[in-house]
Amino acid sequence: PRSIATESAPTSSSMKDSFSRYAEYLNQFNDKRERVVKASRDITINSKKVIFQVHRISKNNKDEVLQKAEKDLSAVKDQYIARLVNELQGTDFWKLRRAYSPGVQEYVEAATLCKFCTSGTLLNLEEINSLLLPLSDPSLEPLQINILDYILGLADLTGELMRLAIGRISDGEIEYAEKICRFVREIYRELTLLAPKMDESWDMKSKMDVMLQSVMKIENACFSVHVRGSEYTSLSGMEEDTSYALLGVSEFD
Amino acid sequence: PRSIATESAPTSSSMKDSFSRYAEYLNQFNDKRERVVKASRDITINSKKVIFQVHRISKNNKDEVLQKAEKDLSAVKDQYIARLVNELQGTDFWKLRRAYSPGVQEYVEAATLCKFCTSGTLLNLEEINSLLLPLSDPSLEPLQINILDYILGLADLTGELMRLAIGRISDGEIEYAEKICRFVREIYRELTLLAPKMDESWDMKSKMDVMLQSVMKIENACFSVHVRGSEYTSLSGMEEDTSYALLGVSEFD
Amino acid sequence: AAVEKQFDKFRFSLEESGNLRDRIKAVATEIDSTTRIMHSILLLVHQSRPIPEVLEKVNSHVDKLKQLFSKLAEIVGESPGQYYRYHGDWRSETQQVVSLLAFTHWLETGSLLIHTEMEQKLELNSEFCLDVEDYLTGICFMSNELPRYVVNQVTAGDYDCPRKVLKFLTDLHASFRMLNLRNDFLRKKFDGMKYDLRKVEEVYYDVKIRGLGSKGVAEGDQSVQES
Amino acid sequence: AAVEKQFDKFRFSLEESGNLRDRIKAVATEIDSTTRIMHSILLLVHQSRPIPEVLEKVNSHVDKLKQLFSKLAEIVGESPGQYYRYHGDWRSETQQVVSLLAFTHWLETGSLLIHTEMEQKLELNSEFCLDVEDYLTGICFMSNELPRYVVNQVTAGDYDCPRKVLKFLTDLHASFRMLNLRNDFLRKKFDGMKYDLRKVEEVYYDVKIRGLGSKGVAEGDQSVQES
Amino acid sequence: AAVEKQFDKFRFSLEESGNLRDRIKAVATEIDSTTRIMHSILLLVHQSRPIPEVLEKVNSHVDKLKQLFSKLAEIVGESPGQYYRYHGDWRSETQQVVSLLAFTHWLETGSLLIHTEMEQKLELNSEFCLDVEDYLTGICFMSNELPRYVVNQVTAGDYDCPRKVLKFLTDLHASFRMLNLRNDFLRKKFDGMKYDLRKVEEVYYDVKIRGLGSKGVAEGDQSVQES
Amino acid sequence: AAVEKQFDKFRFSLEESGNLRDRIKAVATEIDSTTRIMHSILLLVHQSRPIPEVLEKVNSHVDKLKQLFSKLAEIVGESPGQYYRYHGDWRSETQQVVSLLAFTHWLETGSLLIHTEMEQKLELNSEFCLDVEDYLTGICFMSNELPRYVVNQVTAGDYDCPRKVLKFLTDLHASFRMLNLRNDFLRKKFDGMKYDLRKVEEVYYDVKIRGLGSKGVAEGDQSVQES
Amino acid sequence: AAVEKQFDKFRFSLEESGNLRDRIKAVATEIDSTTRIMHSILLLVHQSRPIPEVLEKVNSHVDKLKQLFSKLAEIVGESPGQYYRYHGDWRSETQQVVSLLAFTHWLETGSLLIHTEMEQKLELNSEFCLDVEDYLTGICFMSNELPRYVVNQVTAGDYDCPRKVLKFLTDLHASFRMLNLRNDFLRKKFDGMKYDLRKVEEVYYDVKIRGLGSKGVAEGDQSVQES
Amino acid sequence: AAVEKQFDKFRFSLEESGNLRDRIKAVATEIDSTTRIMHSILLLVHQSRPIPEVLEKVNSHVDKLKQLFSKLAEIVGESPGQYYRYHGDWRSETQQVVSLLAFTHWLETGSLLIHTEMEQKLELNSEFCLDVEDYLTGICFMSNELPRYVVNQVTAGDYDCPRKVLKFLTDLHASFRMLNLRNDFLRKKFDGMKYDLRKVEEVYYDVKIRGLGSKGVAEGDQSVQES
Ligand SMILES: [Mn+2]
Ligand SMILES: [Mn+2]
Repeated sequence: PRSIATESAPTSSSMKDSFSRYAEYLNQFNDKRERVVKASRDITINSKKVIFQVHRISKNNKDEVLQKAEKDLSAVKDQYIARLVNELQGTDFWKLRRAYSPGVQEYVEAATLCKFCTSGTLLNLEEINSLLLPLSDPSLEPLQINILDYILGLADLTGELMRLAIGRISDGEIEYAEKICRFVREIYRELTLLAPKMDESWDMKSKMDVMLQSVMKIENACFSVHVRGSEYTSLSGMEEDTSYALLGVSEFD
Repeated sequence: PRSIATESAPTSSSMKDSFSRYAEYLNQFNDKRERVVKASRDITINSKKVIFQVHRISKNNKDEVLQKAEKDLSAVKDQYIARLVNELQGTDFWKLRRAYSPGVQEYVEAATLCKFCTSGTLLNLEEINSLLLPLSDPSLEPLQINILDYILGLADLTGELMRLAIGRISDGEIEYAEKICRFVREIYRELTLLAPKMDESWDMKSKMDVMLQSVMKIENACFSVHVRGSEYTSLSGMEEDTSYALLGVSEFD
Repeated sequence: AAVEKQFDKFRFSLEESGNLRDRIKAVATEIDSTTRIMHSILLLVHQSRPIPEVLEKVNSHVDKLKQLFSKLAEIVGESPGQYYRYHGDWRSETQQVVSLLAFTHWLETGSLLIHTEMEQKLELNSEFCLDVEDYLTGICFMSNELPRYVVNQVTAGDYDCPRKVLKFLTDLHASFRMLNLRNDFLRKKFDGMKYDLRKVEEVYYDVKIRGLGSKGVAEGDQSVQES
Repeated sequence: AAVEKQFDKFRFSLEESGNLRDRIKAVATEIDSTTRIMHSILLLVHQSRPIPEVLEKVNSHVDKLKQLFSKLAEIVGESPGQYYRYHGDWRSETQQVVSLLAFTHWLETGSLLIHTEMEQKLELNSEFCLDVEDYLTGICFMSNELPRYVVNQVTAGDYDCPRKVLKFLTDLHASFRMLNLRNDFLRKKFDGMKYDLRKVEEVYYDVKIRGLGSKGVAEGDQSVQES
Repeated sequence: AAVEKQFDKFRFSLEESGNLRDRIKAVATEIDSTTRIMHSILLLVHQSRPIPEVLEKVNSHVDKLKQLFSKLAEIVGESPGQYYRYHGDWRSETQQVVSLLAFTHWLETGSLLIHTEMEQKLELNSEFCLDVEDYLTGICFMSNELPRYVVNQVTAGDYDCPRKVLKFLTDLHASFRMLNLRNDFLRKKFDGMKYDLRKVEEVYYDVKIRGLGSKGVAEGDQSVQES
Repeated sequence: AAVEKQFDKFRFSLEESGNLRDRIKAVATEIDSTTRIMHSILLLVHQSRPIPEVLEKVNSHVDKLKQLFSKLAEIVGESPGQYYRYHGDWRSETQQVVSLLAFTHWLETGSLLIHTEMEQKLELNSEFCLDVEDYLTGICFMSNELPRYVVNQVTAGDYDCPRKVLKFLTDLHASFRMLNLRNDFLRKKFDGMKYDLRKVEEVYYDVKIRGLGSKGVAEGDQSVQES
Repeated sequence: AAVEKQFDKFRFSLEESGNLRDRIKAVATEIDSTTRIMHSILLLVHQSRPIPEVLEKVNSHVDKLKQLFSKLAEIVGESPGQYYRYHGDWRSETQQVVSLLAFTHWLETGSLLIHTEMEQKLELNSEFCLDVEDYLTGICFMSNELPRYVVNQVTAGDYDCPRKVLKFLTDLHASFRMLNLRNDFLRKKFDGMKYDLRKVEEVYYDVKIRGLGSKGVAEGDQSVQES
Repeated sequence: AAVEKQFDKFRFSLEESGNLRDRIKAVATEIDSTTRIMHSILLLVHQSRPIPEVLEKVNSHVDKLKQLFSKLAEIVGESPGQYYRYHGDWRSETQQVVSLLAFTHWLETGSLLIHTEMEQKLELNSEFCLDVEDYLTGICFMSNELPRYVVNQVTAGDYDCPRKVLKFLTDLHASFRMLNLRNDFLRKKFDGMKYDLRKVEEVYYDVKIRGLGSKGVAEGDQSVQES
């Protein structure tokens, strides 16, 4: 360590110098945090709009609705996630995580919902992250969504899938609902093993409870369709598949 | 009421029309709320900076420090409050109050703190509002801070005045501290009568508790200075005023 | 003294708005009483009382509601531009009113009473309007009554009811899906509508598989009352 | 199967970071033990033990700290770019370290050990640095020790101590005031520093009015140890 | 001395009311035990045990209840005019008693055990009466048992039960609606009755749509036990 | 019909007690306003306003309180034997009144206003008495005011105040300790009195150790106002 | 010196019990991991995977549990008579184990795995036994799984399942009712069982009223797996 | 039948342990009463009553405590090896006892009553011992009394007291620091001791700087009572 000044003035001024550096650092950092929070809020509100768009799906307009949803989703990425990437440029991603985590989680929710609806599969973390690569300056470390935000987003996804399943049953798409049921059960089952290992597991714990409620809501809806269908089968001797078709409201469309 | 269509299609499409109007309304309104929240956050962070600037006051730099604080404060008004005004243009001020209230309260806190330091008086709601008038388009109703936000800001002011008082005592400015003590006591006393009449009084109730703590912290500090001063007086027979002077750290400055 | 004067003024102003609020609350309580009576009457449709009779009784209270809203508008009007300051004080009562009037209207006509019609029915104006979110929430409340209505109608032998309600509710649900809601009270209520729709479908299905639906009746959208 | 594979990978990765965290916590616990011992030794200055002796004992543990931080850096380094993911796990321990080393340094030299010097002392580097807010919090903790130190020094007859501490704390406080803090933990701690300053002033005043201060001593900024 | 005397008096008075309260609580605990046993017996109706047998067993405990309430009345009577001071200590137990006795009575007669009859059954008097809100709360609790009862009766093949219960519950619900309930707890419990009604309506619907109900039975108001 | 009659009776009775409660609450609100004004006057003693002047102003509101309590007694008297049914509705307001009057009395005389005196002051009677636990809670609230009072009196130069307050509070605390408090709320408030006592002891210590107390004054129990 | 010696002893003893506790917690964590894996396997029964296959997978982890409990017993055995000192550290994990094994056993045999059997299954002994309240709590947790199981089995076409589960749960509930549960946590969990029972009754009702149940099957108590 | 037998056994066993617990709680309540009386007496030392007189009065209740602990030991002994099962039921009462006896002993001798002496004083044995953490917590509670004692002693003119207490507390604090406290409650209480120490240091400082301490007294370890 450098020798300590024995006179009062210099020491005190070196302290002042140091503190003005700290001050500058804190100012810049806090300003950046504010900008990141704002970017995150924008991502949230626009991802929510994508989710609502997906819920506009019905038996006969799937392609059209999902196309728009996908378009909106890439707009969220190109416009708002890009701004987040830009703000975070060169900062430690983990340090500001709390500032952008809500937005990223909501984006994961929207992106995985779209993907499930278009292909019936789970959008992987790798896939979602590879889409973000082009947004970053190639010379810098790119922003990648971390496992935790991805999993937390996935946990919220179940709620949206539950809404979707109830809607699909109303539209007579029983098999679609059953597909959702299997998918959500699988996610729930996998997450029961991950939940206790999350960095802050208390948060995830309450999400798990909500998720189980969602799974059971879908199961109860499927049960209800099934017992009615079975009754009809036993009443009329018809094939089950045919009886399900009656549940649709196709005649009104 | 107009006659109801007896056919299905028109009724249903009139419903759809209405709902697309509701959808548009909700979209616009929610977007506006987002922009207002952002403006409010900017006001908050910059008002806080003004408050920190005021706390940089010491015995010998008052004018300089306060001049900068006042300059920064008008910058907050001209830049950030102006943006809020602009966003709110034509909206119901009360409907979005929750979105901008935190920022406005913090601004009140900063503005009243500056005013007390420069003139020792309370910045009135009328005074603060008259400063905002020029920001609005003359053809529209101007944004005026409401009583509730003003009072809530005032309640927080006491905490800052407490910090100021402790600092002033350290600087040997006992009379300044006593002035703060009288001022804060007066505000507290007046607010005890207003608190139960506030629109949401539960919020104010907890602020009153914090405020009483602040008042007592100042009183305890004044007590402590006084008993020490009295002891000195009784030890040396000196005048009280002279003895207080010893408390300053002027010799180091 | 300047400080005292300022605070005296505040006290006066807060007292004044406190009084305003008390008067608003008194009217809101009256609205609540009136809607409770109307609701009590409307509940008779679940017991298969003739709908025209029920509607007549319910409608006889609408004038009272108009008066109360006019009173409310007058009080709130004393303090211009502060509609939303006091909004919370009549909010849930208004949602109940919306729910009742929309249900009554649907029983009469089989169609949805839209926002502007509702404002007209209550004789509101641009000064004292009907908040759109309150309207939408009230409509969700109305939807909650429909499954019970369908169940009881079928029990009473009206097998055509499920089809009509299902059509109406399907359209309503589709319309609601056009909205972008926040994660708030209204979204929760809208989620509830999905379950109402499901329940009505199930009843429709029950009726259909037993061949109980009126097949001879033309597919026109007759008002509920006519049936 | 794709889903399963993905989740298997997650499980693996979370288990890995869980293990990392366990290892970090183990080191943090060791840092805590070491600082407890160092603190125990430092507390002897309140009992008027000769400062050089105390300092020597305390300093003999600094190497241990260096090793522990190097170990920490190594572990955290296994997972590049995730310093702040695990930061919470060594945060409060590090603040204690800062507090102790800054107090020790002040006892030795009478001046503040600044951030870069602290990093040098602990042999940290740009990969595993010392968070500025942790540094500042640690400095506030150090300030909390000073009133007690001054009281006990005066009790033990060292009447010159208050003046020195007062000078130091006044400068430190003035420096802190340059910072714009949020309404957070650090601001609260900084508020506490105001009370430390007040307390030291009072002791200074007590000594001064009784004419106990060493007037003959030149006004130079001798290190505390020298006195 | 006046102060001392006063505190002596306070000590005496607090001791006394503390003892009273302890004795009340002991009786309330006994009431609780008795109602638990009675409830256990009553639950057998859900398992299709013959109702007369169940009722006989339940009724054999009513004398015990009478004794306990007489004991309670005696204790509370020691401190006249303070019924409501200690009311909270036997409140929820009494509501359970009301619920049980009303359910038993309904099983016996198909009708509601009214407030004065309940007081007679428990041999209460004007000194120690049955609080009206407690009576009403107990009735709400009884209503909560009915959906389960109906479901299990239908499962056991009694298809006439839903109709009877629906009639009873519809009337009860309508009676309650007339009351302006300010007691929040009671109001909430009453809100629950709506769900009981809805559930019973749905069961009735299920039975009716499948043509399972007894069509030949005259519409007289037969008691439940008779069926 | 019996059921209908009963519910008619209930409606009437619930309406009646609801109205009673509304009227009680209106008076309680007025009591609250009056005590708030009195409290804000009493706060002036912390600003060293001459005590006789402050007391005069405060006492000018006591008549208002008497009237309000007489009104309360009248309302509650309409429903004999049900004092404790509605007790919760004026409870906390009464505790505030006790606190204020006891503090005022202590400023005047230096002694505790005992329970019977308090009842006389408010012109209560055996029909509408002052609940002992409310009295005791109010006294605890008064005790909370004393540390602040002592601190500010000393700052204003009255060095004799701490001794008097300490004597008063020590005796009061000792009296309370004799009681076996089962009321949890009261017990908690009494626990707080320990901190008041400690704070006053410390202020007394601060004054005493600096030789500031009035040494010449005889040890008589002079009233506070006289000093 | 006596004091020093005492604190040395304390340090040693606290260190020792701290280590014991750490080792217990490590084993409890392992038990938790194992039960989580078992639970995630058992969840497959809701997806209509063949029960024997699921059971085989689950049962393959029972040996691991035995080993862990034997390890736990060994550690706790080092400190005789202090089972209940550390009980809290493995309590909730054990309740999970009970729940899982009881559910597995019920799937295999259709009957309740009683306390002594559970102890045998885990190879516990009188030194390290299974606390009765933990056993009961675990059984309550198992009951919570049943409604979901019944719903999904019916959806998969097994219409006989509700009857069996209802019988099992009714008996279990009746057995529990006989206990006087003072443990608040357990009592609350048991209250939850009422809702499980109600839900299963409703599922049974849904199946029965639609004539879906197996009418031809004899009423014998076949194990669940056999069906 | 196995299930039935099991639940019969459970009922018996839960009943039994419930009764045990009730009896334990009754004794714990008596211990609490006794310590309250003793504490009341001990508080007189703050009012400068002659210490020997106070000690005599306090000690006259120790026999009662012995009897109560012997009773407790007897009850707990009925259920061997389950000391820690019921430990929570007498825990906080015992900590109070420790605090009182340790304070009394310190007043008598100026030294710490060590753990084994405490067990002897209460005539405990290896079957029913004094839990080490309870002992340590009680000692922390005693420490909380010391600042108040010092303040009041100085006020009463005993200027030598701070030095003695400071020495005692410094040693006690140093001893505690050596322990690795994992019990969160205890750790928190120990953190509080730091403030007691600081307060006593400040009083000692106040006395010292004013030259009030007894300079002539030899540095021997006189008991407090002797002074
Ligand atoms: Mn969502
Ligand atoms: Mn602030």
